[in-house]
Amino acid sequence: MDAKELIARRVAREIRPGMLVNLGIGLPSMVANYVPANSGVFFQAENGVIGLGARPPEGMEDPHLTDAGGGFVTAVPGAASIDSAMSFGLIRGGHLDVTVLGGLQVDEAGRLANWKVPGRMVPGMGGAMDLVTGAARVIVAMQHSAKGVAKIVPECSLPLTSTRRIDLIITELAVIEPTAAGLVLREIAPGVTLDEIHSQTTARLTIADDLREMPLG
Amino acid sequence: MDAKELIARRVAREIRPGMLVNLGIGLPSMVANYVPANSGVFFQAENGVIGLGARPPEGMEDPHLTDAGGGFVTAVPGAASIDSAMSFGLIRGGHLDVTVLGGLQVDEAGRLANWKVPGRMVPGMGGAMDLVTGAARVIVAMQHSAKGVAKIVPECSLPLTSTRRIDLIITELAVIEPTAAGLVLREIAPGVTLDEIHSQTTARLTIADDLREMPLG
Amino acid sequence: MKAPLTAEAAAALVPEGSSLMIGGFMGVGSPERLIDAIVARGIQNLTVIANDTAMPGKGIGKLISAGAVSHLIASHIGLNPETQAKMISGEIVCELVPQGTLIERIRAGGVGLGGILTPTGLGTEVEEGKRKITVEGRDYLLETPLKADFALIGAWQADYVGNLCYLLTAHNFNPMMALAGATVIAEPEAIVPVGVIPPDGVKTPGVLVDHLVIRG
Amino acid sequence: MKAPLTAEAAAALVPEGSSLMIGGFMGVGSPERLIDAIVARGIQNLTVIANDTAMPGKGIGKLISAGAVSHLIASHIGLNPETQAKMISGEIVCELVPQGTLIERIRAGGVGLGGILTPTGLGTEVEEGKRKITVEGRDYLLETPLKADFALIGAWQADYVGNLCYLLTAHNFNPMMALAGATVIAEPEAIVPVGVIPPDGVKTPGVLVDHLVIRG
Repeated sequence: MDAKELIARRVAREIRPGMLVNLGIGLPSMVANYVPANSGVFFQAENGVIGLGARPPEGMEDPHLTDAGGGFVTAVPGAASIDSAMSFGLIRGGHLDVTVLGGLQVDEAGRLANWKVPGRMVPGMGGAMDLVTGAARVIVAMQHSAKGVAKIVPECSLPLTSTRRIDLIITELAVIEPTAAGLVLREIAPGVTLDEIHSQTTARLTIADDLREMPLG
Repeated sequence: MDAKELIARRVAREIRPGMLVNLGIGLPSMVANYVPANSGVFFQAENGVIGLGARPPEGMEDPHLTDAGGGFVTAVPGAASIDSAMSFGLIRGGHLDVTVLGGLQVDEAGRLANWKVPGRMVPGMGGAMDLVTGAARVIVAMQHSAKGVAKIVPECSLPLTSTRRIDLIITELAVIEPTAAGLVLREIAPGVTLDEIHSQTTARLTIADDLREMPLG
Repeated sequence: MKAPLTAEAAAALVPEGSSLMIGGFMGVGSPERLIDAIVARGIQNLTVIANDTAMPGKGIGKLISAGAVSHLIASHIGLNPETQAKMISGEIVCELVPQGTLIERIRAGGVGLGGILTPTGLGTEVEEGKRKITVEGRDYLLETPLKADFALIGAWQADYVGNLCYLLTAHNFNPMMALAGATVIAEPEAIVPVGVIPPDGVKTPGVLVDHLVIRG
Repeated sequence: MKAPLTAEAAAALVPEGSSLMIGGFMGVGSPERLIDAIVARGIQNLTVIANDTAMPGKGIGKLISAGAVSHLIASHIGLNPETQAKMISGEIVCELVPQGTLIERIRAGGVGLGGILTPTGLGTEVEEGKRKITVEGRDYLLETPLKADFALIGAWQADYVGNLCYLLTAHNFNPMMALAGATVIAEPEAIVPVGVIPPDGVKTPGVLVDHLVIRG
């Protein structure tokens, strides 16, 4: 199993029947592949659909139905079209149960930076700031480090997306929960050692008393 | 022609083709009877319809289609249903071309009081404050005085509906325009004398240079 | 998928002392059977947030007559003399709010805003006790968000996911209240299979609705 | 009733230096023919308010490539490298706004609010230069309204009164922008006789729409 699939599978376990879920583009969007179709989960795309379905077969795309990345999607039975005011009303108003987003950095206070690398990448924050501020639960799904550089750090050096403490970090190595007392290491991926995690993490980690192996599947 | 019909006919002349118009309950609602059906005017009821039509024939009422007073209405071709947020968005946002409202008092500053008589009538302001604050043009349609007591006064003694200067006062005696320099008497109803107007008005009135007889019909 | 409740079972979810947003405009679009079931329970001390209290014997007017309401936030009570009498006697503490401000406060509560700035009410009794904020040289009143323990919604069609649509002037306060209740109970006139309401016909997404009431 | 204009005639209404709100999300729901006609005019110095600038060759991306835009207010430009390059070079002055804040600012402009209070952006770069206001113990940023000289709307069906409806994710910014443009020009995919769109199917009331563009 590659790193991205492992992360997506573990994130999927956080999603319970009936939830309203927003998946960011890239890795987070893979999570949908591991949520059972009969779970009653509704995926929202912030550009305006609740009940996002799989990519349509070739030749059956509708140019009026895309996800937030502009890719063609379908709608599941019971889907609803909404405009951007309603879409972000749901997000900011706490009606979104979970958002899964990628990350550039998360720090010991549980703060996420994921929208800007000054001087290098200035794409705009899109919906990220509203999602992180408003969702009932924020899960950051990302590779543990970037080409040897830690992404889980004492304090974000990149511009923050929100000062809100996110709820969970899921990487190919570990599951880490930001708490008021700092970052708590809750799970280790199969075959990974504590040393490997520490070597790729500059933030201080507290080891949970009930540290366990990451459940997948 | 009775006083109310005269007022309604004169108000109708202020309404031009294609306008969006809100008529208050009571006397103002009679104005619709004098606006040609083919004028492209859309009447809005603030409870949520644009394109209010006449009262339906008996037995053809729909309990889901009423005006702001709760009376059964119909919808004209091209009508739109809207919720209260959109309805007052149109009103507050300046999209309503004209509102016609009843009045208890209007003063020399052109300020309207029409929602409360302390200790006697406390119905709540409903949509009146938003209508007077937001409409592009506010016309007050009312009897000139109430049982001998002037309603066009130096300064409102009743609680104000808004500090916005309304655009026109139309009574069975006169048409008066509030301006930055005070109230200007623009028209006199057929057969009415200046003395009669002054005797029923405590506010100071400037007589327009081009004072004319009120056109009707 | 939501298994619909009887109006009685839904009303039983509402504890005495709760705050309720109730849709409807002069009773049009109000959830009548839910209101009847709450009246039948005989609970008191409810806070009601609604445009109006209809009239005695209709919609929210039934809750007023039953003595169930101790606090009221509304824009207009002029057509219900009982509400006026109970306000004057002090039996009901009543906050009167301009209609456009009331719907924006409900929306703000529902969409996570800390408030909105409106020109409505400036220089009138409505501004008493409120902050004035100047933006680009114009004054506005800061109006704060409203939320409630429950939103009781009158709808036309629902599907079993909870998607709702409304008819004509029966929309009124319902769509915004469905955003602002901690628990949202919808009373539709009909419940149709999932897929019958097209995505573009949905006015309130089902994810906002906690409970559906069965047809009467 | 509104006599529809050609895209060219509609584009000719837009003077150089105007501010334009343009609907669409990555081009979905954008008025492509109007955009093409504005590009063909060769005008410059436009201020564009939009969620994004799509990508080169699509939607608002065409206006960027043509050098027509000097100011941009948007939430995301990451998929259009030309926009990023022009922002970095200073050719386009760009204000980046969180998407939820952008749509609320447009709505506020359209519905006559003086601003809204949002928690989004607190403690980030977004709060620079903005007022913080505390309501019930929580801090919020005061975000001010946006309006524009023109709103260019991409719709699905229109009728000749100007009522509009939208399909699926092609709603996005269009309905709110139709409230916030001083002149509103709608480009529908089809125009149907008055009465075909039922009152409950209207998403943008025709009274907001000044001009309709004929089918391409």
